[in-house]
This record gives sequence, C-alpha cells and structure tokens, in this order.
Amino acid sequence: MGIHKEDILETVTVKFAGDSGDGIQLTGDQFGNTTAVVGNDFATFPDFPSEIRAPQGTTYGVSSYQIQFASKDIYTPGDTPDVLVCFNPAALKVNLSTVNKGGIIVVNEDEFTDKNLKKAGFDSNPLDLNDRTLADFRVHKIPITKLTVEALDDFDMGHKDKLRCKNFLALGIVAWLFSRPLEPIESFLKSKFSKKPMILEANVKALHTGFNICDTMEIFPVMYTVPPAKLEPGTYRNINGALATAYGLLAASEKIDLPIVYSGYPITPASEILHVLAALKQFNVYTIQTEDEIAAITMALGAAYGGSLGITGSSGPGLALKIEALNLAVMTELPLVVFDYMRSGISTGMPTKTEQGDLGMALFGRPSDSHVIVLAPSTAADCFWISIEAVRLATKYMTPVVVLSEGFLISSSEPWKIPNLKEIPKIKTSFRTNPKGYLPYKRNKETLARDWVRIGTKGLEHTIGGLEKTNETGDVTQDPDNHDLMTRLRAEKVQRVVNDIPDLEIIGDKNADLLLVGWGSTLGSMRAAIEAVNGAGKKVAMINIRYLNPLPRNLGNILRKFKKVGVVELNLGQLNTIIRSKFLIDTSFLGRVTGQPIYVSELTNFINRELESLKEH
Amino acid sequence: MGIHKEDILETVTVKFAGDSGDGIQLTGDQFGNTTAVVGNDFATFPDFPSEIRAPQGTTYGVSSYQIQFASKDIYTPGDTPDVLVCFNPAALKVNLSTVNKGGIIVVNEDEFTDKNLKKAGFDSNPLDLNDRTLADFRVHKIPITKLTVEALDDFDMGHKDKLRCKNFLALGIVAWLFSRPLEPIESFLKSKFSKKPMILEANVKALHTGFNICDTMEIFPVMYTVPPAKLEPGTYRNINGALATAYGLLAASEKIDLPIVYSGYPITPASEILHVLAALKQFNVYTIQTEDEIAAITMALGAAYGGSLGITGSSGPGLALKIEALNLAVMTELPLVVFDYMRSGISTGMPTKTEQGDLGMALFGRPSDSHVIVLAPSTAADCFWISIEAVRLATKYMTPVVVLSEGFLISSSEPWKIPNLKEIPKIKTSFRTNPKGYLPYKRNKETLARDWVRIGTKGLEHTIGGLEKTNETGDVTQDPDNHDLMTRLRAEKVQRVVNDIPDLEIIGDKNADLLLVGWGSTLGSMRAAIEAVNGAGKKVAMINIRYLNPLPRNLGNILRKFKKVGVVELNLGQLNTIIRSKFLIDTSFLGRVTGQPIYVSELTNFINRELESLKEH
Amino acid sequence: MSTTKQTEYKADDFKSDAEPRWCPGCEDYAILKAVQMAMAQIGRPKNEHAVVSGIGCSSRLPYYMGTYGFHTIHGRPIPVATGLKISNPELAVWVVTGDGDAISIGGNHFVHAFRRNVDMNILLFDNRIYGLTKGQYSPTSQKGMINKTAPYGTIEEPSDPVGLALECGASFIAQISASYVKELVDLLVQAYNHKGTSFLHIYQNCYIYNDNAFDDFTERSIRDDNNIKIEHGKPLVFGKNLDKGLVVGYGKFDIVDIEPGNVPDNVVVYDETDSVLIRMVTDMKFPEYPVPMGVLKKTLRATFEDSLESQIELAKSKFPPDLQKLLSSGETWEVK
Amino acid sequence: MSTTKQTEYKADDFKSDAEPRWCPGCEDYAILKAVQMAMAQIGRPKNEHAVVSGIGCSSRLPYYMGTYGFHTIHGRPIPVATGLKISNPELAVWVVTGDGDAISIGGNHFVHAFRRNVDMNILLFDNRIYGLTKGQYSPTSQKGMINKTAPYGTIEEPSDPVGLALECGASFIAQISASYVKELVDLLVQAYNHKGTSFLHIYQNCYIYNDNAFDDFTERSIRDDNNIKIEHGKPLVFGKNLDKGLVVGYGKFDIVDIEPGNVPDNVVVYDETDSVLIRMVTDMKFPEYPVPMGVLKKTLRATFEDSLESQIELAKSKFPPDLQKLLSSGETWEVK
Ligand SMILES: Cc1ncc(C[n+]2csc(CCOP(=O)(O)OP(=O)(O)O)c2C)c(N)n1
Ligand SMILES: Cc1ncc(C[n+]2csc(CCOP(=O)(O)OP(=O)(O)O)c2C)c(N)n1
Ligand code: SF4
Ligand code: SF4
Ligand SMILES: [Mg+2]
Ligand SMILES: [Mg+2]
Repeated sequence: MGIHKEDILETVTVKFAGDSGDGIQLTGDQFGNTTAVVGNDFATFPDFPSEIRAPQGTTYGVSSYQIQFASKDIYTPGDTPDVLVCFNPAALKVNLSTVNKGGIIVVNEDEFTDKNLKKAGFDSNPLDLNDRTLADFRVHKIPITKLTVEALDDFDMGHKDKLRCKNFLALGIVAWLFSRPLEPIESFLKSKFSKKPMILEANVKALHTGFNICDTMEIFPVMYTVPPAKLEPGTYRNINGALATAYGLLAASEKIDLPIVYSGYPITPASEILHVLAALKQFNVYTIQTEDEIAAITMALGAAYGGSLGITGSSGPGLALKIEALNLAVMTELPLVVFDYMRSGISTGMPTKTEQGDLGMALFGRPSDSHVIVLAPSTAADCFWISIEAVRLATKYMTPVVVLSEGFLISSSEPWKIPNLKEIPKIKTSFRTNPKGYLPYKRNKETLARDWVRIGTKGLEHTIGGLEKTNETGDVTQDPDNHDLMTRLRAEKVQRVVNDIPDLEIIGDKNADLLLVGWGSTLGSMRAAIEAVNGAGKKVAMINIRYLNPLPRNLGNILRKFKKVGVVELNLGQLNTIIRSKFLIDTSFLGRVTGQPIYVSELTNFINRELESLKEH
Repeated sequence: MGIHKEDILETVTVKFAGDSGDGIQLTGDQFGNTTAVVGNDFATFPDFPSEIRAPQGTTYGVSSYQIQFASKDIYTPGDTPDVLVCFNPAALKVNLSTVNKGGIIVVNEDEFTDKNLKKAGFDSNPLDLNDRTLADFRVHKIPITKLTVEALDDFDMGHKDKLRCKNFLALGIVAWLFSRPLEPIESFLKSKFSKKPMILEANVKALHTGFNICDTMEIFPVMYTVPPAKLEPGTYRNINGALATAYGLLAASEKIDLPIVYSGYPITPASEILHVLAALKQFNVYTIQTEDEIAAITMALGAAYGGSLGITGSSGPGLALKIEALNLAVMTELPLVVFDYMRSGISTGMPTKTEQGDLGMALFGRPSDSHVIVLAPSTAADCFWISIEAVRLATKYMTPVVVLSEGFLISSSEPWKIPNLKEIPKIKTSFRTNPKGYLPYKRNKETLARDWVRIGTKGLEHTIGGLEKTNETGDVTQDPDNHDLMTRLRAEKVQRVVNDIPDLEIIGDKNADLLLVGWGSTLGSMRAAIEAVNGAGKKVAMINIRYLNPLPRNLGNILRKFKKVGVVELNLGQLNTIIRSKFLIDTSFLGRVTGQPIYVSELTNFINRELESLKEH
Repeated sequence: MSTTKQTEYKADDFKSDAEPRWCPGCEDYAILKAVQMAMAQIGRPKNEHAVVSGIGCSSRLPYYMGTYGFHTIHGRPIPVATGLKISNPELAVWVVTGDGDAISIGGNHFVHAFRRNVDMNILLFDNRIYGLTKGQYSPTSQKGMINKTAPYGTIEEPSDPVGLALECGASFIAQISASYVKELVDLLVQAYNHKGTSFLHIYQNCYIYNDNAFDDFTERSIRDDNNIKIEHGKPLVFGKNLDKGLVVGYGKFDIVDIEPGNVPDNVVVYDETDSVLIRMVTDMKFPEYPVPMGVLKKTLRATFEDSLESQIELAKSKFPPDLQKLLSSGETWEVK
Repeated sequence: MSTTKQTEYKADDFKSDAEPRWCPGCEDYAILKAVQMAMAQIGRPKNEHAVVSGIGCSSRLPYYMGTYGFHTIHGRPIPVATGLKISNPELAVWVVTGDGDAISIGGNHFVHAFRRNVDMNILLFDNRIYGLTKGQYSPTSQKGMINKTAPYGTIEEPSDPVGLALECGASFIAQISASYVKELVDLLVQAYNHKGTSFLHIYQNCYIYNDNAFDDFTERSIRDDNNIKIEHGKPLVFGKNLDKGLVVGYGKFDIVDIEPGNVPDNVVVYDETDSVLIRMVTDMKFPEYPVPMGVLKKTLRATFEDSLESQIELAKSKFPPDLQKLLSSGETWEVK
C-alpha cells in the first residue's frame, strides 16, 4: 500500500448516482453495510427517478442513493453530498447543483461520450480541461468502464456481464477513500451469487481492483477515516422502514398470538410491505393480493371480524378508495390496522417521492363524525415499534388504527439495535366466550371498547353492520337521541386512548423560547437542526408527535410553555391547523412540499428567522 | 254550513303521521299546496322511517310530514306540532311525545284495534275513556276508515281501492279545521288521475266528505284561520330542494349554453336529483346511471374534459368512493361539480335522516394538499341558486366544486317566488381556440385558471393526467421546487375565489354581544331562534355561511366584532375547528347529531346559556 | 374444522328475534325461510354459520338469522366473506347479495371471487331492480324497462349473472326461483356441500317495484312449459307433459318434441361436469329456450384458502419460523 | 360530426415531442408505432382523436401521441372515455389500458362497458404482469407463476379478457400479438371502423418482468404452428404449411390434418357474426388449440350515445323545452 495522508472526519455525506440500470441502489446498500460494520452511525436516502424505467443515459432515468455517516449520532442522510459518485453525464447533470462547494466528484469518464453528453443536455464536456463547470469541485475522472473490462479480461463471460460489475469497482474506490473494509461486501456477494461462482468472482475482482487502484494510482491525495460512533452497546443491523414495519407486525402477531391476514393491492411505495410479508408465510402470515383496494380493506376487515389481525396497506390513491370501508370498520368497531405510506402529491402525483400530505385525510376524511387512532413512525426503525403499537391499540380499543408512514421511511435505512423479543411485552386479547349477559355493543367501562368475539363461538351469535346501532344491544335503530349518543361514544372511545399513550418528551433546550413541532420523518432533520443551532448558542427545543389522534395529554402544557411555536411539516399545514384549532396558539409554520425530506439548512434558516422575530418584540 | 267559532292564529304546526303505505307524503304535499294558495308562508319536513318498507302497523314503519304555516315569515317546519293527525296507533306511539301540550290530536279510531295497538306497543288503548295517556291533549277520534268506505258505497271499486282514499278524507278534515280551500287539491287530483276517472271521483268525494263532516258533525269547537303572510309580490310555487337543485342546473346550463352530463349511482337521498333530471332530457340533459360511484364521477369528469357540464351527485358512502377521482379533477384542473346530499351517520348510518357531517371530508378528505371550492345551500329554494353558482365558479376557476347539500333540504319544501330567467346573468365560458402560445397549464393572471379546451379543437392537442405537471407547459416532471410551486398554486387558485363571492351579511342585532355562526339548513332554526330571543329583548346576531371554501372575506372582521361567537352545526364541530384554527377565537359550540333538524328551542336554550355566561364575566 | 355433533335442528333454530321488515308480499321472506330450512337440514349449530351481506333489501337477511351475521356495505360482501373464511376456515360462510349489490357496484369482486374459489356460498337475490333505493334499474333489468332512472326505458343490455359466473370460472353454479321453495332448500344444501365458491342465482319477485317480472316462467299454470329442471345424470326433458327434450345441435341445444315417458337416446343426459353441456345450458335464453333450474355446473378444484394454507405449510417446512433469528438476519455487528 | 377533409397522413404526424420512457426492449414501443400508423391510415387529423388511459406502463402511451390525451387514474379510463364520448360524439375515442388496469382494479367498468356499447376502441396491452409497479402478478398471470407478491406461486385461475368481453356482450372483439405489427395496424383500423365498443386484446411482452411470456405462440420459428389467423369468410386453417384445419365438433372445434392448399369442405369458414363460432373460437385455449388472432366477433347494435340522443330527441318532441314554463309548473299563486 502506498503512503497516503489520512484525514479524520466527523461526518460525511456520499451520494451515488447513475442510470436506473447501473445498480446504484445495490451499491449504496453495500456501502451502507460496510459503513455499519465500521461502527459509524448512518442514515440513507435511496431516491428513485420515477415509476417508469427510462431509456439509458437520460436525466429522468437517474437513480441515486445518498448516505450520511458519522462518528456521532446522526439523524438524516445529509442535506447535500460532500462526495458525488457519478456513473454517467446525466447523473452529473441532475446532481451537480447539490454538491457542496469544494466537494469531491468521482466520475466514470468512459461514459462522457458525445452521445451521452447530448442525452444529458450538456453543451460541452464538463470534464474538458478548460470547461469551468466543475471548477468549484475536486474532480476525479476514472475510466471505470475500461478498468472493469480490463480487470475481467481473463473471465469467460460476455461483455455485457462484465460491464455489470462496474458498480463494484466504483464501490471499491469509495471504500478505499473512506477506509472501509471489503469483507462485508464480499460476504454479501458470496451469499447473493452462491450459485453463480463466475459472477461472484468477477464482482469480487472488480471490487478489489477499485480498491487497489487507489493505492497504486494515487488518485486521491487523502484517505479519510470516520471513527466509530458511540452507539449503545448491542448487536446491530441495518434496517429500512419496509422491513421494520413487516417485522413489527410479525412481532405483534407473536405477542398477541394471532395470525396476520394482510391484504393489499400493489401500489408504490406500499407494495414493498406486501412483498416482504408474502415471503414470510412461515410466520402465519396470510397475504392476499386483491383485485383492488376496496377488496383489500374489506378482506382485512372480514378477517378482523373473524378474530385475526386484519391489516391492509396502501398509499394516497389507494387509501382514497378505502374510505367507505374504513367507516364501516369505525361503525362496527373492529380492530383493523391500515397503513398509509404517504407519497407525494394529489392524484398520481410523484409516486416515488415522499410527503406528509394525508394527515387531514386520516383525521377528517370520512363522511360524518368518524374517529380513528392515528399514529406516525418517525424513523425507519421506529416503524417496528409503531407496528406493534398499532396492533395493541386497535385490539384493545376495538377501533381502526391508521398508521401514517412515509415513502421516505420505507426505503431509507439506519443502524438498528436488534431488540430482544422476550423483552417486548405480550399483547393481551381476551376474546369474549361467555354468553351470559353478552350484548354486542356493551362497552368496557374504562376503554369503551366492545367485546371482540371470535366468529364461531357458541352462544354469542349476533349481527353487526353499517346501520346505526342501539347503544349496548346493537339493534338497528333510527332513534334520534341514540344516534347522538353513539356518535359521541365513538368519538369518546378514541379520546380515551390518551390514557394509554406516553407523554411527549421535549428534545433540546427545555428553557428555550422557541419550540418546533413536527411529526413523522422530519424528526431527523429537526433534531440535526436544533443540535446545530443549540451548538451555535441559540436556544431551541422540539417535539415529534408519534400519536396524532388522540394527541398526547401533555401537548397543550408543552406548547404553552414556549414563547413561540413553529410547526414543521411536509405539507401546507395540516397538523398546524389542528394545533391552532385545539390550543388557539398563533403558531408559525414551515411547510415544504418538494417530494424530498426537508433540508437541515431550511430548518436552521426557519429557526433563525423565528428567533430574530422574537427578539424584535 | 253550521256556525263555528273562528280563531285567528299567527302560526301553526301540523304533522301527519301514519304507515309508509298510507300516502302520508302525498297528503302532506297537498296540504302544503292549499296552504300556499291561501298565501301563508310555510316550511315542510317530510320524514321517512328508514330505507326499507316495514310491515304495516309497526312503529318503525311510521312515515310523517310536518308543516308549519304562518301569516308571517317563517323559517322552519316547526319544532313540535300543534296538531297531530294519526292514521294508526303506531303513528301515535312514535309522535305523541312531541306534540305540544294542549295540542290537537286527530286519530283514525278504526285503526285502534287490539292487534294494531299491540303492534304499536300500547298496553292499553289510549283512546279509552279512562286512559290518561292523552289527557293533556284535545283528542278527536274520527272513524276515518268507516267514513271513507261509507262515502264510497256507490262506487264500483274494490274495498282496497276505497281504503286508499282515506287520506283524502283526512285531508278534507284538516282543510276544514284551517279554512283551506279544496280547489288546489281537486285540481291536483284531476291532473294525477286524468286517465282514471273513477279513482279521481272517489278521492274528490272522500275529500269533500271529510270537509263536510266537520261542518255537520261539529267535531271541532273552533275553526282556525291563519291570515296570508306578507310575502314579496310575485308568482309563487311550492318547491323542494331536489327540484330546486335540478332546476338550478338547467338554468346554469341554459345560461352557459352547454349541455349537462349528469352521471350518478342511486343512493338515498341523492337519487332524487337523478330521477328528476332523467325525466327532463328535453333540456339537453344526458343522465347516466352508472355501475358504481367511481364510474359516476369519472364519466362526469370525462364530460368536463370534453367541454360539457360534468356533474355527479351522491351521499356519504358514495362520496367516499369518489375521492380518488376528485383528486384527479383537482390535478387536471377541470370544472367538475359534485353534489353531496349529506345523510346521517358514518357508514350506512341512518340513510333517510339528515346531518352536516361531511364538511371535514369536503375540505380535507383527499390525499395530499388538495383544495376545492365548497358551497352549501341553506334552504330548499337556495338549492336553485347554489346550483348556478357552482357551475359559474367551477367553469370560471377550472376547479371542482363540492356542494354540501342536506337530506333534509332535498325533501323539505317552501313557497318560492318563481325567478324570471331573463334576470339571471349569463355565465361566460370562453373555450380556448387560438393555438398561438397555448400551454395547457398557463394560467389566467387574475383567476389562476388554466384554459378550458373543447377536446377536438384544432391545434390545441395536449395530454393531461394525474402526474405532477410542470408549471405552464404541463409536462410531466418530478422537479422538487416545481411540485412545491404547483401545490401552492392549486391552493392559491381556490383562495382567489374569495374575490368573486359576496360578503357575509349579519342577520339580527348587529350590536349584540353574541354571534351565532352556522351553515346550511340550520339557517331556518337559527333565524327563528334569534327572532324569538331578540323579541324577548335579548341581543343576538347570526350569520349563515354559504361559501365554506374559501370563506368570505369579511368573516374574520365579523367574528372579531362580537364578544362571544357560538358555532352551531349538525355534527360534532367541523366548521368550528376551521374557525378556531383560522381566527384563533375561543368559540362555544352547539352540535346536534340526531338525524333531525335542530329545534328552535335547543337554540334558544343555547343562546340563553351563552348570554348568561357573558354576564358572569 | 371443529367436528360438530350431529343434532336434529329445526328451521326456527336459525331465526333471530328481529321481525323481518320487508314489504308484505316480498319473496325475500320465502328465501329467508328456505335458508333456515336448509341450515336445519345441514345439521350444524347456528354458531358455525356466518351470513355476510351487502346493502339492499335482500342484504337485510342476516338480521333475521340467529347465526352470526355481517351486514356490510354496498357491493362488498364477497371480499368481507373472503377475509372471514381465510381467518376462520371452519365456518360455513354464506354471502347474501342482490343484483345491484353483486353485479353493479360489486361486479369486480364477483368476477374475481370465482378465480379464487374460496369455499363459500353466494346467494344472489335477483329481482332485476333496485328495491331498497326504490325502483331504479339494475344490471339485470331488461332493455326498455321503464323505471325511476330510465323514464324513457333502460338502454343497456342486461347482464347474465350465471353466464358471468361461468366465464369467471365458478366451480358450482345453480339457478332457481324463490317460488320453488323445496328445490331452493335442496340447492342451498347442495351449495353448502360443494367445497369451493358456490353460486346460487335466485329469481326473486319484488312485489313493489318490479312485480310479476318472472311470471312468464314461474307462474304456476305455465311454468312447466317454460323452465326445465337440470339434474346431473337425468335427461333434459320439460313441458307440463314432459313432452319436450333437448338434443345437441350446432353449438347449442335444439328443442325436440318427444313422447311423454319415452325419452329418446339423443336427448341429452345432463352432466354437471361437462364443459360443453354447461356452456349450452347457461347459453339458453328465455323465451327461445326454457329457463334452466337446478345445478348447472359442479366441478372440483382447490380452494383459495387450502392453497394458501399449503404455501404456509411449505414455508414452515422450508424455513422454520424463528422471529428472533429473522430480526438478526443479514449483516450484523456488535457495538461494545 | 364535423366532416373532415381527407388528407394524406404519416405515422409521424401523430407523434408528440415527448420521448417515450419505456424500458428498452419493451413491446409497448411497437404498439405505439402501430397506433400512429393506424391513425395515418384512418386519415383523420390528430385533433379528432383522443387517447384515454389508466395507470400502468401501457397507460403512458398518450404522452407520446400528438393527439388529445388523458392519462387518468388506475382502472378508470373506460368511464372517463365514456363521459368524453357522450360529451363529444364526433371524436375518435381510444382507451389504452393494461391487464391490471382493465381486469383487476378496473374490472367492473370493463364488464359494464360492453353492455353500453359506447363507440370507442379499447386496447388492452396484456403482458400478464404489473409492469409499472415492478413485477406483481396480474389477473392474467398464469397459475403457479413466481413473482414479487407470489414468491410461492400465484394460486388464482387466470382471467380471460376475451372471454369476459364476449360474455359481457362486446360487439367487436379482436386479438393479436404486438409482434405482428402489420396485422396490429390492420386490426386497429378495423376497430376504429366498427361503430360500438371495439375490444382489441394485444399480447405484449414485458421485457423486464415477464420476458418471453408469449414465445410459445409468437416466436418466429414456431408461431405459425401455434396461432391461427381468424378472418371473416376465410377457412380456419393454420400451421407453417397450412396443414391443419378446424372443424365443428361436440360443442367445440376439432383440429384435423389437411392437405396444404386443399381445404376440405368441413373446415369451418369463419363468420364473425355467428355466435356459435364466436363462442368456439374464444373458447380455444392454448396449448390444446392454437391462439386465435384476428377479428373474432363483429356484430352491430345501437350505441349507448345514439340511444341516449334518441331519447333526448324524443323528449324534445314530446315536451318542447321551455325552462321558464318548467319553473312555473305545478300549483302556482300570486302574491300582490
Ligand atoms: C356506496 C353506496 N352506493 C349506493 C348505495 C345505495 N344503495 C343501497 S342498496 C342499492 C341497490 C339495491 O339493489 P339490489 O342490490 O338489487 O338489492 P335489492 O334491494 O333489490 O334486494 C343501492 C344503490 C349505498 N348504500 N352505498
Ligand atoms: C388506486 C391505485 N392503486 C394502485 C396503483 C398502483 N399501480 C399503478 S399501475 C398498476 C398496475 C399496472 O399493471 P398493468 O395495468 O398490467 O399495466 P402495465 O404496467 O403492465 O402496462 C398498479 C397496481 C395506482 N396507481 N392507483
Ligand atoms: S322493495 Fe321489493 S325487494 Fe324490497 S322488500 Fe319490498 S318487495 Fe321486497
Ligand atoms: S416494465 Fe415491462 S411493460 Fe413496463 S416499460 Fe418495462 S418492459 Fe415495458
Ligand atoms: Mg335487486
Ligand atoms: Mg400489465
């Protein structure tokens, strides 16, 4: 190994970008894995171009994977990259404007042909010596394609197959740059290509070639090290929100000892959960791909009625189709869990992009006064815990629970301390079996839940349905006062859940003047932002609301403690509307609707502006 | 004619009640007609038992028709009847508790058989001399059945057919009691049975018999007169909300000179509009009964895209199914009009009963930030004007309009001064025809509306759809800032409508401390209530909001003028949430969710309570 | 399946306390009674039956049953029943639906139900009208019919629920009129006994909005000439005097006169598993042909829930479930 | 209809500026080209065409057309197109949809479209997979297929879009593979020329998620033995050497060997209006039979929009429209 200068960094953001067909997501994932093993904290942001595969080399076909890793706790995949690895001109075109000034750009120079440059919309070649496009960056042109093909000269495989290895060569380069070990990547390759030894060998060769040329060719003047982060001791793995959600459901199923019936209709990005669960049938998971979303929710409801965990999941357009049946679940007071993986925009919008647009719909989007529990996970790993909580609350309160998850959370990943299942408490269900005094709509005094009956139980025969019911007996009625009473009871039942959920905890400086309020995935950026400004001597606090209906009991008290409350959402102010209405507080608001996670810098700007305005008064 | 005492009354509430099969609704309608002709103001409330026809004589099979008429302006069908006309024991059982103490009860004593009494749940016969059930009322037992059969002795018709005439005999009785002329009823019978002279004669005979026996038999000690009300001069007719809605659409179609494509799937109570329009095809109304609500809204949307007035209507469960397509209409910015005839309760609920439960859904019930214009008619006749306004705003702003109408408004009726069509302004549409510089998402500077293109126009070929669009060009894009911009533009466009709608007018005492805020059909009861309390020297004002999104420009100023604001709704506080959130005013709230219009007395209680609490401070 | 002691049951054992609320004269009463009689005959206790319905007059039936019942929403009883059966495979699951509920708004679930073949019994009460919403046309309403939404007459071609079920792969199809109570009970029992999705199409007279719709083939004095009893292994003969028979013609049946009591060899002996005969019998359109009544098709194939269960068993044998191990799968590392 | 001057058009006249974004190798490209060629042949200007699609890879097609286009939502292009056609009857309306879009989520509209018979052309791109959402099974996926949502294999019986369209009363049905571009263009033109709902079922290879799905009957070297050209008035013969023919058997076709060039009399001469032949030809299931390609059914009946228009004319003649008079109908009275 040649002698290289080593720099120690606290935190770095790297972005891989290339054609959808270049294996960018795989490359990113593997970089994540080797980063994890080194003991850094990290967060990733896979970003797909759109729902359709585009012709090679076009800007709209660019896929990317961003990862931030650090020797300290981090919360986001980073606003903008320090290092950009570009597989083609289009990737450079799309991402150039985001790279931090002075940052490193690694390009596969072989791809910078006239044809590709034109496709990407470059008038001239930015790699040309006298082109100023990349003047602000440290650019490393590497003939990745050529190197790959050469490295695999001996291999008895087609040219196309050889080209497929180039992402591992690039990965080798970046691994060297950040002093990552190659073993985790090799072990991944071994399990993936166990039945294709030739491909395995070729990829390993490419990987090592990438690593080694950095040693030999002295491409980079420095080699960086990011020392391990101080994480809580334990066994860790990398997890994304899709897996965490599914695993959480399996854990809930084991803890409540009931099988899962998960019915769904494919839709981006929710399909991922269906895929994961369909492959885990050994855990008594009955997955059904239905003809549409209406069938999906009604099958899940049929299963919940029967006495199983009836679960369904979708995204905006599909959730819209489930509304009528969701109201049937509210009326019949059955424990249905509905996941909504929020995506960007109304109608088809931008299906692969993220947003927090469906809160208003979850709270108010059903005919008449209809109340459900609404939960929102705030990180990929939190999806695990929210799944368990959704099952617990749905079955305890006999009510649908809507989980507002986000497109971003599904695919983004982070290190996860593997929980010990034994430490997770059991979930109690007691199906009613005693016919004595049974009335379908008689309620538990504390929770107001009616009894859950496993259909088939002797002596408890009864009929439920969507018509208004007489309190307790459940007989169909149109009595005016009864309807008023039942409407209020249904609302009150969901309100009672407030007794069963934790108080909110303030993050940051409790004596600050300014409180930021957010929910869902903005937790990461907000945390990073307040650490940044608190570090700069400014006082800011924040809360992240995981229970959106009912809202935690201490929310009002917290809000009233601060001089100014700023609500932050990836929408135009849906939680903000609720908070203003409930607490009559003149909040300020920061909303971003770009399809992207919010930037830490947008938040720090907002914080600074709000702090300024507080000073003025 | 015998000599009878005549009493002059200012206002009376009469309720007809009997089996669904007894022709109650027809009887009520005809009483309304003859009342109209006398020049009284009036308001009616037809109330159907449920969506299913029940066996005769049961309490759940009772249908009723309440009418208030007066020599002054009135606004509601009355809280509780002064006169109850009962066709059977079940009708008495169901309605007895509502009759005003000292009121008149007319019963068909022939129906008070043991069997019928048992079916109705009476332990003893309330008509028995020593039964105290009816002690508080002036009860008139009339053998209506027997009298009818006897009167028709000569008629060569079956016994069953004769029995069918008994409601007209009863109508004759009530007509006498309130000095109503029989001619309007006769002329109705003539047109209805023009092809069945025997039935016509029989009904006329029954009617006169009923009238005459009152003269001869001196059943009632007094005969009442309600002098004509002072209505604005003009030609009047009786109108209900269903007809008014449909006629308004026809007027809009004539004024904008475009055909209507109305597609709907039957549902109570919205079907009525489809029935009315289907029978008026001569006005270029293309009605389609679709396979489901999704087809209904998408067909209407296809028609709006084509350049016609695309209209659809439903009620809660059906509206829920239209949400996904409604968002497509928002995204494609097409002028779709969606009627929601709100009915009672979540899920199937109480389909024939009224409510104001869908405001939250209309405002927030779609994935992501999605904005539509929301209007609400406040009386049966107002449905006419709201239809026109919906078409005007939808086409001018190129946006869906949701009209929140109510089950109650559909069937209730009132006198209506027939508008002169010539006085209704034309609605301008200018389809774009000029290809020069045409861009599908280029907007009118003032309204932000994009151009409407009649599909087929030469030179304007373009494709629209549910994916996010580039501003102006309409090209598909996933650009982050563009999505943020478009989301805000769509919101802003609907907000701009505020420039095009009238300011709110305060009703009642402008210097009052207390302001009541309502929307929709509560206008009547609220008006009656504030007149009542203002009459009693208390100061109250009110507003009725017909434009719910955007809210009228002067709303905030009005609200801030009053010491206390009380919001009144037939739900648990949906408008209230908005008002609190927008204006940060600590409103008080009165919500009733009984499936019935709110009682004036409930309102006066609320007002008194609020005025008391103001004093305390 | 929890084995159940066979006891003697009466129809009344399957009644609820609620008084039926259909219009007097409605044939839904007859079907209700028949369902209760069939359950008595089937001999399982009422807690082992669940009746799932949509919305419509017909769909009120569960309220009048003493079994478990779910009156769901318009058009969706089939998927609700599917979820229920997958969750509780030991239940006898019945779907009660109307022509609007099943074929109009619920058409998509109807189409896909037969592809899955979940073991449940779909009873379609076909009155060719929307009863509950007071008289609009339904997908089975005849062309030209005058009604509330078609004051100038319906202009769509009617749907054929039996043909549709067949096209979609139904494994059991039967048809009857509610006026044949004995036969109805028998077919209900047969539908129950069939493992897979059984479809029973029931002509049901709506006394109020579409009275006499089926008189041409159900009215006592003429019905024997206008419908034909279909029975596996029996010759296809009909007529008051059993003087007509069906023979295979050019891709369809031909009607031939026969001597009563003497059925010639060329008259088809019905085979409920023969796809050609099934097609021909379901293709018979009244009044050109008599209306077929009885079991039109019965073939066996795996049910959805059994196939799903086998996949779960297979998965368990291949990958014995160990959740803690699953959580720890993939690359892991220790932080100390 | 605004009469249009017949001009010479080229396929390129119907292109938009947008560059197609399908995967390289996708057969959607071939269909796009064919549609543009067909429009050139039809000879109406691009503004007189509207292409309405749902959601799916296939449904992206309108963006690449220079005509009017509406990329709607998943499963709903048929009702949108219906509303459009009723509003603008002079337009040529095309529906572009996929096997998931049309048969899964949009199944109900598909079923009801054919009952109405609105004059539009439904092009179903059947790749037996969900392309856009990356590889889940569709209703036409074959049983046992391994895919993202069925890692242990699909357990539903596949739907048959052609059979379904026939059952629902389609007045025009044709079938072809995207690999037969010339024939595809011809069928598109025929679909256009048919007044009523035309259904064109197109086998379309998805290169990424279900490659080679149709090779058994489209691969050049074997296709002539495995599919059969159906043409009105022509005998039903097939095989590389035209050495096989179809004859009417027991309710279905039998395949017989024939001498090439010498078609015996008993070989069926196809009649696209003969319901028996239509049924038999759509019943042919591969591999037992060759896959039929061509126009399988073509019959004429009134379109929905024409029937609706006649009712409007009838209403106008019976009740000349006078809105002011209507407003003043019923009992009226004067207040002075
Ligand atoms: C989503 C929705 N749309 C419409 C309705 C109104 N609706 C109730 S039942 C029904 C049709 C009933 O007809 P059918 O299914 O034939 O049953 P029948 O009453 O004739 O037995 C309709 C349209 C509803 N309840 N829900
Ligand atoms: C309401 C709704 N549900 C689900 C989806 C997701 N989705 C988009 S396309 C599609 C299926 C595509 O398959 P197909 O119709 O066969 O078209 P292909 O992509 O194969 O051409 C699905 C499930 C959606 N966009 N909207
Ligand atoms: S409306 Fe018809 S189907 Fe409904 S209960 Fe009455 S008779 Fe029966
Ligand atoms: S995924 Fe399949 S159908 Fe979609 S564009 Fe690619 S090859 Fe074509
Ligand atoms: Mg029906
Ligand atoms: Mg497909």
